[in-house]
Amino acid sequence: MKKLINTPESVLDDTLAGIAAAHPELTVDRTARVVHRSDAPRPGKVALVSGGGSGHEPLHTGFVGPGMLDAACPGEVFTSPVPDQMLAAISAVDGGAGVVFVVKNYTGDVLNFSLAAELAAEQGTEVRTVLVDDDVAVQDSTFTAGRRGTGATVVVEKVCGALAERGAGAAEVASIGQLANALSRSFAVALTAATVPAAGKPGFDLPGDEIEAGVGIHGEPGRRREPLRPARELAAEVVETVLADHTLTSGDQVIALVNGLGGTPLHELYLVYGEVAARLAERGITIARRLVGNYVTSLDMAGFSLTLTKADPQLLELWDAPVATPALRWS
Amino acid sequence: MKKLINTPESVLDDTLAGIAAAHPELTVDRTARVVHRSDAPRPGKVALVSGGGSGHEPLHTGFVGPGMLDAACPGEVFTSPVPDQMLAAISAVDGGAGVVFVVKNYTGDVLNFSLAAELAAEQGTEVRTVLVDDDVAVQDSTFTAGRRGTGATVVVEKVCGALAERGAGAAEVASIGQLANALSRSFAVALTAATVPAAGKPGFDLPGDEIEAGVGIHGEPGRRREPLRPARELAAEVVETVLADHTLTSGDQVIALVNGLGGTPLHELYLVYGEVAARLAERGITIARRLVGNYVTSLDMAGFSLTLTKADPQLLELWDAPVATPALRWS
Amino acid sequence: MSYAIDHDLAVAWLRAAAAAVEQRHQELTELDAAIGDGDHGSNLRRGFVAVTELLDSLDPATPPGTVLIRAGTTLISKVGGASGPLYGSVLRAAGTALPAPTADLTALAEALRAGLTALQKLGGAAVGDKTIVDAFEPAVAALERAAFDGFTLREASALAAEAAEAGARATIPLEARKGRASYLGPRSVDHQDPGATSTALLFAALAEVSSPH
Amino acid sequence: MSYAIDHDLAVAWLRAAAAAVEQRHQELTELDAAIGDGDHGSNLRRGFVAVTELLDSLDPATPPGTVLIRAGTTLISKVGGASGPLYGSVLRAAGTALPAPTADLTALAEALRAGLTALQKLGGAAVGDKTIVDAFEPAVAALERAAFDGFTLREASALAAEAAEAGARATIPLEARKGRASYLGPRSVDHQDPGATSTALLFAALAEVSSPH
Ligand SMILES: Nc1ncnc2c1ncn2[C@@H]1O[C@H](COP(=O)(O)OP(=O)(O)O)[C@@H](O)[C@H]1O
Ligand SMILES: Nc1ncnc2c1ncn2[C@@H]1O[C@H](COP(=O)(O)OP(=O)(O)O)[C@@H](O)[C@H]1O
Ligand SMILES: [Mg+2]
Ligand SMILES: [Mg+2]
Ligand SMILES: [Mg+2]
Ligand SMILES: [Mg+2]
Repeated sequence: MKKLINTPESVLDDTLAGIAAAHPELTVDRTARVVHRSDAPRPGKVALVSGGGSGHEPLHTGFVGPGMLDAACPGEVFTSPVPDQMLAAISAVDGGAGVVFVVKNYTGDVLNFSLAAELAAEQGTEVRTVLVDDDVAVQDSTFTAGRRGTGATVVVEKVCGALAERGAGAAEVASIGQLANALSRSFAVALTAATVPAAGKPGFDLPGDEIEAGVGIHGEPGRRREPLRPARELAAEVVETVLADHTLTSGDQVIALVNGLGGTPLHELYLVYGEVAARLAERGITIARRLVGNYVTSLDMAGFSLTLTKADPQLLELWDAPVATPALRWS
Repeated sequence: MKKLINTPESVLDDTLAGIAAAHPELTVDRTARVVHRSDAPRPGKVALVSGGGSGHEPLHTGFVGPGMLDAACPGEVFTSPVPDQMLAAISAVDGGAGVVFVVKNYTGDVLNFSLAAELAAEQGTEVRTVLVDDDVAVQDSTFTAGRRGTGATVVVEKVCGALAERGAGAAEVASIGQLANALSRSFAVALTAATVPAAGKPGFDLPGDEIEAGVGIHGEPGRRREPLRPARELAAEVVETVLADHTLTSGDQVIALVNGLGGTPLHELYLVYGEVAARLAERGITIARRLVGNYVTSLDMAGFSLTLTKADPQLLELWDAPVATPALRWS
Repeated sequence: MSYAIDHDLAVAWLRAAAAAVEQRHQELTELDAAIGDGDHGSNLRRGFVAVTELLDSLDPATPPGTVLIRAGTTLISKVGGASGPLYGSVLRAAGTALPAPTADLTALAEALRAGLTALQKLGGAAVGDKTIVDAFEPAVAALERAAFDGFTLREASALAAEAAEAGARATIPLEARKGRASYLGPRSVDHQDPGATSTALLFAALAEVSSPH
Repeated sequence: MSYAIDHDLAVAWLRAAAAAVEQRHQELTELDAAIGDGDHGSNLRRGFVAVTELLDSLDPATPPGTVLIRAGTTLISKVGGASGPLYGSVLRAAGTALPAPTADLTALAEALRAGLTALQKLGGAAVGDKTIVDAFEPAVAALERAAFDGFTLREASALAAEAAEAGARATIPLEARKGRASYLGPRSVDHQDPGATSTALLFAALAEVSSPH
C-alpha cells in the first residue's frame, strides 16, 4: 500500500488537521469530528447537516460553507459517522429553524443518522432526512439494501443549501432535496480497486485489461467484470445504463456530473465528458449545467461515475445560486 | 495501461473536445489547438499566453479566463506545443497592448516559445517571456538545462493575470511574473510512475515500498530513490529541501501549494498539507494563502509537490484579485 | 441451579470478545473486503478498544445488564458503520432485560433473544439474508434449548458457540440480501459474511469465559 | 564526379527516414522513457507522417534545398518538444545551403555542417553532453573527410552512418548535461540518448538511399 498517511488509524484525524489548516474560514472540531461553518448557528436558518465515511473527499467536508452545508460529520474511512458526531453538529449549527440531514443510502449511514435523529428528537430537535439513492447499478428491491447514494449527493446538497440560505423552512428544504434525488440517476465504472488504509491492499484484483462496471464508492466490487474498452464505448454504455433507468426524453435538460473516483486524472475525465456530451446530444438531451472533476471519490480508485439530474427551472436556479465552499465556489 | 482514452494518438484532440463541451464560456479551437477567452481580444489589455505539454491538467487550459490567462496552447502529452499554436493564440487574443508568454523551463518549451516569439516579432508583435524555473530538485548550473518549471506556474499565471486584467503594461506584467518566480521554490515526490499513453507502460518501476524524490512533472525518474515513510516524515523532508534553497526566515509569509500529481486523492493531500503547515509553523513561517489539490499534474502519477512563494503585500493582493477560470475561481 | 451471569461474567465476556477481535480483526476485514468495504475488523476493533477502557473504569457493583447497556452505548458511539448500531442495540436491549445483579441461564437466553429482536427490528434482516442474524439466531436458539433442557452455562454456551460458528459458515453459499454485500447480487455467493463471523467470535468468547462455571 | 544530391535523393532520404521512424518509434520512445519523458518516438513519428504528406504533394522541380527547408518547417510545426525545433532547424539550415537543383558531396557535407551549427546555436549542446550532437557531429565530420578524400556519396554516407551509430552508442556511459536527461544527473548514465539514436537512424536512411549512387 502506497499512501501519503501516517498510520491507518490516524487517517481521519490527520486529514481533519489538514482541513483545519487549509480552511481557516471553517471551524474544524477534531474532537467531536465535525466540520462546520464558522458563522453558525444562524438564527432562523435551517441547519443542513450531512456526513458519511471518509475517503470520498471533497464530499462532505468540502461542501461546507455559505450556500451549501452547515456541517459535515466525517466518519472513519468508508465507515459511517457515529450518532455523537451528528448530535455535536446539531448543537454547533442548529439555529432553531429545524435540521435537515442529507444521508446517502447505506445501512450504516441510515442506522447512525436515524439513531442521531431519534436522540435529537428526545432533546426536542426535530430532524428531517433526505435519503440519497441514485445508483442504478443496484436493484431497488426488498432483496437489497436499496440503491446506493453516490454522485447525486452533490446536487442534493447544493440545491438544499441554496434554498436553506434563502430562509426556506425545513420541510421545503427537505422536499427539494428529495425531488433532486428522485430526478437523479448514476452509474460508475472502476479501472482499479481502492485500497482501504487499514486493509492495506486493494479490495479486489482487477487484471490489466478489465474493469468493474457498477461499482459503488466503497471499494466493493461491481455488478460485473468487463474488458476495458475505448472511452467512447465505455461512456456510451454508461450513458445507456443511466438513461435506461431515467425518464429523460429529447428536449429535456440535465445537470451532468462526470465524477472521478479519486485516482483518475482530470484530462481523462474531460475526455469522458466529451463522449458523454456527444451521446446525450444525439438523443436531444441538453446539458444545462455540468461538473467535471473529483467530487465523490473512493480513495485512490481509478474510474468515473456519471450522474444525470433532470433539471427543471427551479433546480437550475438553485444550482446557480452562489456557493462558497472549498470544493464548489461560484457567485 | 488502463486509461479512459480512445487511442493514444487522439488524447489531445479528444480532451479538447471534452473541454469545449464542459466550458461553453471558453473558446476552444480544436484545429489550431488553442483555448482562449471568448471575449478576447480585449483592446488595451496585455495578452497573457501560456502552454506546454498536455497531461498536466488543469494546467494550462484550466487557468484560462478573466483574471488569469487569455489563451493556453496545449501540446501533445508531455510534449511542448509548436510555434504555430502560439501564433494562432496571439492572433486570437492580442489586443494591441503587447503579449506576455509564461513558459516553463524545459528545452522543448523554451525552443518552441522562442521560435514563436521570433516569428511574432517578424510580424510586428513584440512578446515578453516569463520563464518559470522553481524546482529545486535540479541544479541550476551550466551542466543542466536549468531548473524545471512546476508548481510556481500557477502563482505566476495568477499574479500576471491579475495585473494584466487591471490594464498594466507588458513590461510590468512580465516583471511581476519574474518576481513571483524568483520568490518560489518547489520539490516533488512520486509514489508511482506516470504512464504516457503512447508508451503504454509506466516510465519507471517503483517497488511497493519505495518513492522517487525530486521528480518533475513529465514522468521522468527523480534524483534518488527512498523508502516510503509516514507522511509526517516525508512532508518534513520536503519542507527542509524547499527551505534549504529559499530565503525564508521566521516572520515571513508564504503562498503555499500542496499539489497532487494526478493520482493522489484529495484526503491524502489535505493530510500532507496539515504536516507541511505544522513544520512551517514551527519555523515561524506564516502561510498567508494556500491551495490544496491537483493543479499541476503528471498524468496518473501518485505523489505531491510543495511550492512555497515568499509573499509580499503586492503579490498577496494580486493573488486575492478575482479570478474566474475552470480551476481557480474566487471573487 | 446457580446463576449464569453476574457483573464478573459480563465483564469477562466483553473482555474475551475484545481480545478475540484484537486477535482476528485482520481476518474480519479481509472477509469484508471481499464482499463489503473492508472495514469490519477495524470497526469492531475500535469499538472494543473503547469497551475495554469502559470496563477498566467500571464500578464492580454495576449490574451485568448495565455493563452490557454501557458497552452497547460505547459501540454505538465508537464503531459507526452498520455493525456499530446493530451490535450496540443488541447489547443495549439485552442489558435492559437483565436489571438484577445476577440472572440464570433462561434469563440470559431471553435477554439475548431481546437483543436479536432489536437487531432485526433495526436492520430488517431475517435468517438467510447473509448477515449477523444468520449466526445470532441459531446461537440464541441453542441457548434457549439448553436452558430448557437444564444445561449449565458452560454446556449451553459451548452449544451456542458451535451453532453460531455453523451459522456463520452457512452464510458462504448464500446470496446477500441486506448490507453492502447485497450490492454484489450473485457475486456475494461463496464468501463468508463478516458480521456473522464476528458474531461467532462473540459466542466463542462467551463459551470461553463460561468454562469455569 | 557526379552530383551527390538532387530533388529525388532529398525526397528519397526523407522517405527512408520516415520509414525508419515508423518502424522504430517504439524503441525511441522506450529510450526516452528511461531518461526523459517517453515521447521521442511519437514526436518524430507525428513529424515524419506530416513530412511524408508534404513530399506526396511536392512539385518534382523543387530544388533539394527547398525540400529540406519545407520538411524542416513541417517538423517545427508538427513535432513540438525539444526535437521538433532542433531537427527542424537542422533541415532548414541545411536546405538553405543547397539552393541549386544539384550539389556535390562537398556541398552536402557543408550544408549538414550548417545544420549542425544551427542545432548547436539553438540548443547550446556540445559533443559529450549526451544529445543529438553526439551522433550528428561525428557523422558530419565523416562526410567532410570522405568528400575531401574524393569518396562517392555511397561510400561517404555509409561512413557517416557508421559514425553516427558509434556516436549514439558512445552516449551510453555519459552523464547528460542538456535536455530532460540532465535532470537525472548521474542516473542518466548507462542509457543511450534517444535523440542521438534517432540521428543515427537519419544517417542510416541517407546511406540506404545512396546505395545506387
Ligand atoms: N441490515 C442488517 N442486519 C443485520 N446485519 C447486517 C445488516 N447490514 C449489515 N449487516 C452486517 O454488518 C456487517 C458489516 O459490518 P461493517 O463492515 O462493520 O459495516 P459497513 O457495512 O457499514 O461497512 C455485514 O457483514 C453484516 O453481517
Ligand atoms: N539542447 C539540446 N541540444 C541538442 N539536443 C537536445 C537538446 N535537448 C534535448 N536534446 C535531444 O532531444 C532528445 C529528446 O527529444 P524529445 O523527446 O522529442 O523532446 P522532449 O525532451 O521535449 O520530450 C534528447 O534525447 C536529446 O538528444
Ligand atoms: Mg463501512
Ligand atoms: Mg516531451
Ligand atoms: Mg464494512
Ligand atoms: Mg521526450
